[in-house]
Amino acid sequence: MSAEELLKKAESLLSGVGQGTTRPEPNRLDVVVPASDLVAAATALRGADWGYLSTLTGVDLGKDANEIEVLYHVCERDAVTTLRVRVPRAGGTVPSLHTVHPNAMLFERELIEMFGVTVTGLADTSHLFLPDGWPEGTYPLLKDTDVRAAAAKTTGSEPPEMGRHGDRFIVPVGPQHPALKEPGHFEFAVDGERVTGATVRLGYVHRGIERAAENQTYTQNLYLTERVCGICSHSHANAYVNGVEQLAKIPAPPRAQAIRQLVACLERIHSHLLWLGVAAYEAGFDTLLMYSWRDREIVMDILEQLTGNRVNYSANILGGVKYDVTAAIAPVIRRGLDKLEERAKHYLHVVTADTSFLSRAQGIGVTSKEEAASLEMLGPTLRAAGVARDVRIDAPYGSYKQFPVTMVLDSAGDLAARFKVRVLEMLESIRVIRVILDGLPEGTLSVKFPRRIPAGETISRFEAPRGELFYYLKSNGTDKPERVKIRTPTICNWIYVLTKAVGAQMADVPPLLASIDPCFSCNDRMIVVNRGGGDRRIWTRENPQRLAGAQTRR
Amino acid sequence: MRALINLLFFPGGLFLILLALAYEWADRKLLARFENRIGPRWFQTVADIVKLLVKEEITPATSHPILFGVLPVVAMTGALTAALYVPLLGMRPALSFNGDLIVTLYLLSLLTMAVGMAGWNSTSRFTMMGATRALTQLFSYEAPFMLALLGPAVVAQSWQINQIVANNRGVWLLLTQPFGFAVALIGLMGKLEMPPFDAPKAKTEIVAGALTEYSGRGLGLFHLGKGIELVVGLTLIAALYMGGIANPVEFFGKTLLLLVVLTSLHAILTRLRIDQTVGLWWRYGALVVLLQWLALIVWKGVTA
Amino acid sequence: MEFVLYPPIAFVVYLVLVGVLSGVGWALAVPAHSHEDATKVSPYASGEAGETHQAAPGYRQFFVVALFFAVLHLGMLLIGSSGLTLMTGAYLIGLIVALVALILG
Amino acid sequence: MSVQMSGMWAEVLEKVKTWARINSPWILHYNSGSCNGCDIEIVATITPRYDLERFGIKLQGSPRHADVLICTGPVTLQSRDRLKRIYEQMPDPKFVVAVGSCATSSGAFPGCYNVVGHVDEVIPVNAYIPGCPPRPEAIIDGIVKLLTSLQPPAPATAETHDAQSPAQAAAEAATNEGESA
Repeated sequence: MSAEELLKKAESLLSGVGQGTTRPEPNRLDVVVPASDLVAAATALRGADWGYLSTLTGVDLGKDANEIEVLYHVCERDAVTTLRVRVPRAGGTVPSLHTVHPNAMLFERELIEMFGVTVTGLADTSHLFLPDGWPEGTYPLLKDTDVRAAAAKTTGSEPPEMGRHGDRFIVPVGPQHPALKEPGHFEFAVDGERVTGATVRLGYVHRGIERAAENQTYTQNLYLTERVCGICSHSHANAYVNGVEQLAKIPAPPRAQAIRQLVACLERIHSHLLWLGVAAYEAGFDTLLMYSWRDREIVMDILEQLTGNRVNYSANILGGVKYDVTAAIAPVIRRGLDKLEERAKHYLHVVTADTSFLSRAQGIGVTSKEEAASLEMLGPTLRAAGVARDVRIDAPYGSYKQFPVTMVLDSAGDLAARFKVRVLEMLESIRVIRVILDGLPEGTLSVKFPRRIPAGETISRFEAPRGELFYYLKSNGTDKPERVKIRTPTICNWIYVLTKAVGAQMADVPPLLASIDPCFSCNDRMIVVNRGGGDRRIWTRENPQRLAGAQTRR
Repeated sequence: MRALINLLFFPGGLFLILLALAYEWADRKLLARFENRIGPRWFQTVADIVKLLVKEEITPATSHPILFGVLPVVAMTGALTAALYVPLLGMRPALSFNGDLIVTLYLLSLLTMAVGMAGWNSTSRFTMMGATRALTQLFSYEAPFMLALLGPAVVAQSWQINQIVANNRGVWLLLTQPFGFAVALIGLMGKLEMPPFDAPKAKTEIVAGALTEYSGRGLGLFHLGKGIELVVGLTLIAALYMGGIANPVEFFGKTLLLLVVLTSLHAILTRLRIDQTVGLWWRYGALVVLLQWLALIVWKGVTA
Repeated sequence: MEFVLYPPIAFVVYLVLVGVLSGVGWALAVPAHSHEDATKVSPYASGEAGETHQAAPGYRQFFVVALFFAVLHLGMLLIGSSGLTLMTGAYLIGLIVALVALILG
Repeated sequence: MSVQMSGMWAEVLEKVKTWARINSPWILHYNSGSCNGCDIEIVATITPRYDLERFGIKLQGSPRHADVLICTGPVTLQSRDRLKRIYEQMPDPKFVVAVGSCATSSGAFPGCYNVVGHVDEVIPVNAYIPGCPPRPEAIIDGIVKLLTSLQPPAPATAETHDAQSPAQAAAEAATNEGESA
């Protein structure tokens, strides 16, 4: 089914509900929907199994229009349907969609605290991003809010009084913990060794990048988006650059696109090797951490020779690439790749055959295909459960049409399968890099790029090592973007991890947390999933909703 | 006067602390080499202990101050006393009497008890879980470990270490009772909480287990106690199972060989969950040792 | 002076010695002025404010293991003391059967 | 109450204390809002190629066990109090190293509202390591510089002490001190 047919199908599904449909781009369909019909529209799409809710973007249309536009992006392979709902700036209300899409709960919480739109039917509306002491009633992403004053007024951020857990035995895995490279606060209610309740409070790494991006020029934003996350910095920069080039309708030259894909594959290798070590360390297998990080130095050396820096290698500029793959570097890369391939094969053997490792990885956090699809997870965790969803193959951008990537799938859906999928993806990336090096197109490295970008809006989807990265960019003709929305892959996997943590052994929770390769600095969300009863229920789609609905207010 | 010297310097206090630090350094260096790292310098463990001794000790508000201070002292004392009755480096133990094998083992368990008590003493959730896990693991490996060590004792019809060693001179009980040796070795790993049995102090789950709240002196004394326990355990197994005491150098070589086996197991295995370790002891540890005893009796019956 | 090496007395002597070592550490250490600093002595809960009231993790698994320990420990002491006679053989088989029952139970 | 002893004796003990603190600094890592570029470089310093254990540096989990706090990130508002609490809970002679240009001067996020800026606004910092992210060699160099700054300024450094092997001297001092106290 090509994008055209998919959009036609979506249009027919939404014919009864929408007030007007437009086609701003070949693969996008916009449908204006009144707030009252939103749930009906979403159920119509979800009923026909048309795609998953990728994210929800709020856009402040400014003081004169006195309106906020809320966009619900539903993606199916390479087609994107956006449901546009306009609500008045003060006191706008939108119905909650978390009964249809479980992840909507998080996106709506972000909408509430950033724009002040009230969402009816959502149980827990406490802060997702902002610190505990943030002054009430100030919404950072509204254009006229004085965020500096609000930040200054933020008092000490202490959770409410002690003993809020009663006599339940709560193990805090707080911002400073050997299991977490980055700050996040988890609380596991534990009975003996079994976890009966799990809550997560993130927001420790929220820096307010989306607001800062609105008053910096496009080139300055490039360096800001690279530092959203240190491990997948190239993915963020690449997604941002793809979006801006789509807005300006100036594609980068083919050689630049190929080099970008090459650096993206190198980043995938270094990110997966890093994850392999950290996940094994969480399960207590320190030797694998030492070995995989020793071999990761090979990729870091290649990246350093190619782009000059080990981490945050900023290979992209608007309209092209900074560095060239010269005849001198290519053989160095090939030699490094041969060594890496041999090591990756060894790790594949370790991950699939080492008995002591498998005793801690097999059968942990098993996810069925339907469960993964219904929870709308993303990335290798999803592919390990058998759902074939990968933006590089579904909606190829840049040079992925020229150098296609084959998808790696597994059906077991447990921890061991995720290890296997990521190591196989490493081998796949090595193969793609060799193909790129052989067929590197000639041509210039970059194109002249105007300072001012014509008004418009676009969506740029990119497959980061952790899953689909979603950028929504809106320009207003000046050299500063009107709105930059970043939705990172880890947020869609949080509900899954917490529902799987409830009922697992305490010792299995850190490897489970590591199995989705969380990148807190990417997303910073809070979810409360608390199932006191701890009874084993047969898993169906409405479980996450009932589960998500039964949170306790903190 | 000789007894005082025994107690204070030679096989007792100072010599034993240095020996424990040497063994601990060997263990850390070996593990680092397995992970192809360079590993710590030779005086590293001494520097660690001295630094811990001179560091400020914080007594957490929610724990009983006296108990908080006394427990590390009791733990190290248990380990030190246990070392008196064990032939360190193949030399004659300070004192030997009938039944000193059992006394040594109980004194070593005293150390784990002290760690457990220390865990329950403060309200931090990590120490509570660490203490529960430590004691669960203690109860699960203690009995099979003792059974395994009693194997050679029964063959030599006595419970006195140097008599057992004398009777079994020459014959390597490792060959005649392989299962007993294996269970004893794995039991020693369980006692020392070396990975894969380090669930009680699992770094990524409960930070440092029962010792999370300890800083400075308390931590140093617990650390030393663990080191001495390593020395005593290695010496015991080497004496009973590997053909007794010939001369100090050869005996030291045997204990180092055992240490290499322990550290290599440490490097290649993943940490087991606490229910897996207990399961391991229930299903395999205890039964294997009992079956081996049965074989001993049948073999004794046949030859006698 | 032989009696000094007997276990209980040696234990007490060492208790005093290690106490002195701990005292030395206390004397040499940085003077602890931690009493007047509330957060310094507050329990560590990986960054968050620690709990101040006692709560116990479930001990169910712990009791089962303790039962197993008692059964086996008693058996071990009995076998250890009696020589390798047929009588102990019979006792051993009984113990093994009990153990298997416990495991399957 | 520190024990008053004759001059020479106190000086030897002081040297032993500094020698021990320099040779076994245990570090605690806290990420107060960094993009985790610096954090993966800190973890990289522990892996085989850079291996901090050669200097006796061990990554510890609990602040109670740590001497040096390595802090990365521009201290977001939410993690400001947690950082202060972690710093307070560390036992004395403690030091702080701010790693990365975010920790030293709010790096790439000056315009962001939810960011305090640099670490020394929250806790006193002893050493700064600039870089976005600093290379593992730079982090090691920063820690080594911090350690050498602990050395007493007097020219008679620990070498004179090494003639008598430190292991013997240290243990001797500790036990003899027990005797004479």
